[in-house]
Amino acid sequence: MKITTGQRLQSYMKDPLVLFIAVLGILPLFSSHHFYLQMLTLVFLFAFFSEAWNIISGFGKQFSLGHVAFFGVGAYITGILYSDYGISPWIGLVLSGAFGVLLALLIGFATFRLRAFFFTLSTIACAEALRVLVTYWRLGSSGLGTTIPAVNGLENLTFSHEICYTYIAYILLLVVVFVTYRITKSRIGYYLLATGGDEEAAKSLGVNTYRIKLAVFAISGFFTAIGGGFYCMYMRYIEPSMVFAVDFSVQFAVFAIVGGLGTIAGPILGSVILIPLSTFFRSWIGGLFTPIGFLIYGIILVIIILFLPGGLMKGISIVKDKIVQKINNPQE
Amino acid sequence: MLEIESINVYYSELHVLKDVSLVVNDREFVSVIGGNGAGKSTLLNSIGGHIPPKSGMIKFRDTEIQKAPAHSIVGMGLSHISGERSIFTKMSVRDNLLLGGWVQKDKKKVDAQLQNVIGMFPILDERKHQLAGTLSGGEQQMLAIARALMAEPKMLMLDEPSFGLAPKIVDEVFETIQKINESGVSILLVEQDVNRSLSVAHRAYVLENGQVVMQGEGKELLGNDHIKQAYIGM
Amino acid sequence: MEIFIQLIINGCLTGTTYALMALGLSIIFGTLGLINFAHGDFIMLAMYGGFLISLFSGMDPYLGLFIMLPISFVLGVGLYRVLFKRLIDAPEEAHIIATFGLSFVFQYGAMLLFSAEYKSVSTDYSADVFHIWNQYIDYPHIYGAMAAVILIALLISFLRYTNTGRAIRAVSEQRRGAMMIGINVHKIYAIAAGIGLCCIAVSGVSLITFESVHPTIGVHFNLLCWIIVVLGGIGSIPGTIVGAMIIAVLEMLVGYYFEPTLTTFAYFIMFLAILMIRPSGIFGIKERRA
Amino acid sequence: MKRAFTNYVVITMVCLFILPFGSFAMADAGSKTVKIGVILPLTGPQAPIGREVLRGIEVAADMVNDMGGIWNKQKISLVTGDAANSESARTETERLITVEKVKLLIGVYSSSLAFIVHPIADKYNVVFWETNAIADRLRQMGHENTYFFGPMASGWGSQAADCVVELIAPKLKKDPKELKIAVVYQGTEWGKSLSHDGFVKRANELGLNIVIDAPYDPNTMDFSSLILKIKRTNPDIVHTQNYLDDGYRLFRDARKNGLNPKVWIADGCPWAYVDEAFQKFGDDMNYVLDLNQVAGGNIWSLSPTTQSQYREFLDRYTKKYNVKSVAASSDVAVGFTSAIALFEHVLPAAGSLDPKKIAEVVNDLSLPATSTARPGGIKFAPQSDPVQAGQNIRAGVVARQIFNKKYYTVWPKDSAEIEAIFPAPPFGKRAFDDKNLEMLIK
Repeated sequence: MKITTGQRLQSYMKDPLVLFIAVLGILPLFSSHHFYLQMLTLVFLFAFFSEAWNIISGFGKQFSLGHVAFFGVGAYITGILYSDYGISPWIGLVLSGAFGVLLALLIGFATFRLRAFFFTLSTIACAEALRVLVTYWRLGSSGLGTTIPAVNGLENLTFSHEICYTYIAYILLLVVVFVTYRITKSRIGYYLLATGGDEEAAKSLGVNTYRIKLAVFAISGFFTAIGGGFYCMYMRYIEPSMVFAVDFSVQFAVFAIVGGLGTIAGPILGSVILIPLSTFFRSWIGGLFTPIGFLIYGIILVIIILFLPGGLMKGISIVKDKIVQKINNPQE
Repeated sequence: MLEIESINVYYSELHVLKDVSLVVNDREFVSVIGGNGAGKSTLLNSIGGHIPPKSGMIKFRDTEIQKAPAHSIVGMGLSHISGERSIFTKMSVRDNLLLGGWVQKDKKKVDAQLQNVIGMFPILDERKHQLAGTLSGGEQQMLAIARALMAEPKMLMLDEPSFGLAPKIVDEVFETIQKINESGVSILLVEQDVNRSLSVAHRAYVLENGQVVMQGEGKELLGNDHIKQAYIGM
Repeated sequence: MEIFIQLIINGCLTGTTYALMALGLSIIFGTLGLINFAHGDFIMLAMYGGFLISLFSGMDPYLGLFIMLPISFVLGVGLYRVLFKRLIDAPEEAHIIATFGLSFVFQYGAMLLFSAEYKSVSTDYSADVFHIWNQYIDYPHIYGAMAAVILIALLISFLRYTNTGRAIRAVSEQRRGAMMIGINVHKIYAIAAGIGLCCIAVSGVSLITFESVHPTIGVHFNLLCWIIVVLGGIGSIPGTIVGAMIIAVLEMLVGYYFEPTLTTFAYFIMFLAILMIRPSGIFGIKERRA
Repeated sequence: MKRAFTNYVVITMVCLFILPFGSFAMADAGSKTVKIGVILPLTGPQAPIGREVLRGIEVAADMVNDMGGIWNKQKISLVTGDAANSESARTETERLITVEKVKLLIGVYSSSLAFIVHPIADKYNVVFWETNAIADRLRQMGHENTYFFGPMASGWGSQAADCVVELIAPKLKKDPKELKIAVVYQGTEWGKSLSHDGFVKRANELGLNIVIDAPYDPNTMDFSSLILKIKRTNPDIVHTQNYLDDGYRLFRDARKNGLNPKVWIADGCPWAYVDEAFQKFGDDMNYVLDLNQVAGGNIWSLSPTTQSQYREFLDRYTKKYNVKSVAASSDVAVGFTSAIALFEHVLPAAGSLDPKKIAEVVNDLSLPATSTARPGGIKFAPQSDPVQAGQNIRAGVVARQIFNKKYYTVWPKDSAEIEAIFPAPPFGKRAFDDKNLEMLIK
């Protein structure tokens, strides 16, 4: 039986991803400086967020820029429970996830009827409204910012060595990649893709698109909130304007889109490339001319979007096709 | 007036028109018939400059237009009325008509042509200030035709003008098209209603799977057995 | 009662400022369908433009418009040719991320050019307050409102009574239909982008008479303008004005009668509520985009 | 199998190639230099002030280097890190410490960022010389090698309340308890700790009459509603805390809505951009009372060496950054005074960047108010102090009244340059002749 090129490509598309993630997993062991470890932690963490965002916004094409709402809520629940009530962050993380789900259902209920960009904008509005509300609430209580006491120990999710955080972030990433993979291979995944492709058509096929979107949004919110809780324990200090900044949502989106929207590897690739790049640009010139780096970063973003609409994954697959072609027909 | 020489048109990977050649002479009424997905609309879109052909040549009044952008083709005197009517529903009937004269830079000529066209379609005169979206289906089709006439075209391409209209109104539409043709404008008509379109056309082409399989005079094709079987259902 | 009237007056004046800010966005989004997340940064640049003109020539910023408007128009056309043209057919997320990148470029570019300091312009009327029946109205806002009214009147009559204006409306409704009557869509888009930037220039100039400018000021404007445009209904200039007024007056009333920290909260919630009832905004018509 | 291999190579190359990117970020400084890390927000919304502080530190380093450097003619070389937001604050601090191997950090100006940056410096046992983060809790986090050169929020706010009692009430010829005080501040960590936890708390202890305690959302474009709310209470004194643009808007809207308090206190506001404020408000800026940590105008009260040093700083600053006038932009001065105190009084005596040696020097440090252009003087609380560990306990604030683009210190009494003039006339009638001012100068 002849295997078509498409099938063959598909069959080994999976493999490099696995290897890629595995290589990422070993990298921390070879990092000479804590600085690199930390960068890797951020790479993993943001790949995780971006991946969680990608489930609903990439596969389901429900472009949310309000994911920071889950992030902030997760950070605050874990942070406040631990710092004010001494409840272990592990419990906090679970509760964060639960609240993430609840919040996703609430926001989804309110906004999923809106079409395309209106949905995006209303998710931002939700996140911003939450930021103001949390500020108001914290102003009335003990203090706006919440600091996490440093008591090292696994039960406190506080470690003296950076590598522990790096690997927790890595495990989070593995979990979300696995879940995403399972979703895409499940019936929900097919329905989701159909909904993202053409919602009316999906509806006419009897898919309850509303429920599918809600369910997937909840999964996405769940992970983002847990990540927010971890972020809080990692930074050890949170403030409403910090953890509810819409910039976070935009970053999740940027990594996924630059990497390749609606692919599993895309968000990982995006953050693997963009986080070190922006770190590099931040320290490149330094001093009063630091902005030059970001100027270039912005130009790079625009160029990638303009000339590589499918993101880097698309670029890789083009390069790969060319290589495959060369190998298949060396005489050409 | 219009000469098409073996054009090939693709929708990304899909080969829609294969070596299609077609001629419309001065003042001629030509119909293109064919089943769903035969590539009829694509043909018009390709001539109109919306989907440029990958190969082949399109010549309009001795100028090659296969690479010209859609808007310049209208300026040359070839107007296109698409199947979706594409009138501006949020603008008044009058604004729609005035915009039809966009390619005409002389304002006086536009006004004269407006009077002309309104004379042809008295119903539009009554509804001048109404939003185009509030017109009935037939009126909208009339507006689309009238708007195309505002550009004073030498040739008109129509894509399924009868689509979704009541039979009585379809008659009116066809009468109008014939009148336009008699006034000296060449017509290229794409139509599902094979019976009607063949009976009014001077000549006709039959398109199947993106290829011209038959051509001839309208009346002659109407008597063809293959056509009868495939399209008229007799 | 006096205070209530003062609040409404202030709300309306701020509302015209908001409307002015959102107008450019309304035109660019309404016509090109471009989701411009760098809109606030465009305003920031326009404010710097007004600042530079008054710095170097000592002119009133409003007079500087005679220089700025042509430049803005050309910039708009250029920006369309270089960037927007490639974006309009791309999916929405590409618009958002590309214009986000653009806002990076603008912000950090401005930071390099102008440092991060706050800059402002002083005019003869900066300090003047108009005092009538116990109500206070300041001149910079009055002039801003006048500029807004003139601009809106010009825009509406341009869109209604000129051929190019009609073509802009036509293109924004039915791109394909416009092509079929021989309109060069890209040319019209470029003109619309130019006009949008001109509106932004006017709003920037009007803002610089009573606001300080710094490189990251656009971030606040961006979301506000988007909320206004969507609340009013896309592509509808009256909608944009009404949306701006609603938000400004609401801010005033909530700030006074309720809680100054919750002003933005109030309008976000109202925005969501209105969208729940009217998913296309107040003046929005359910439309289908080709 | 060959094809799969190319895939692996492409992807892993990308990922391995990218990682070491950060390392060639900084040019390697020569061996004859003392590397000092500066971590400040240099991009993003806090950049306006972060960059000012950096300029001050740069001038301080230049001055030390031009005088021959420290320790055997070693030059100070500054390595900057950009703390634009929480992640970058963390990674950049980590980079400065682990990659650039700096042993001493100066920064970070914002309290919110300090909460993230200080623990990292502490983890690596690196000395952190904090220029101006004020939140009280920072002192109580148990970081042994963190020193706070600027004042602490609660102390700052309470000094403002003292100023009301000692300076303003007598000037207004009223019993302090009769004065109606409106308190407005940003709903941020900084605003809350300064105004609510500092000023209001102390004012309540003193029995002052706070008529309104109003935090606000700094993103508001128009503060008319808040101003009208304040106006209704008809306050004698308006105590404000704010950042730059909300500060300007608040003042603008007060003026436009006819709120005319007898005293407008700008407490901890970066009104230091006084040129900018006069550009906007003209003479109406006169009479504003600015409470801040830097003394700009009263250098005459300093020791001669400190005076000439400060003058040199002003001179260098205007030249280096091509600024027209300085008028003691207070954040540049904050950067400068903090850095020069470190370079002049701490490092030479310590002989190295060893935290223990620095701790010894800092503990013994006791300098009078005349030795620094900052109000107060220099003496640090021992690290065993539970509340103010590492705090410069002499750091204080001064009240300066603004007249015609200049600051004149009016409080505390012993460093006052002029007698304060209150009540302020209503807006529009605030023009003030320089001649009258000369008569006031003591």
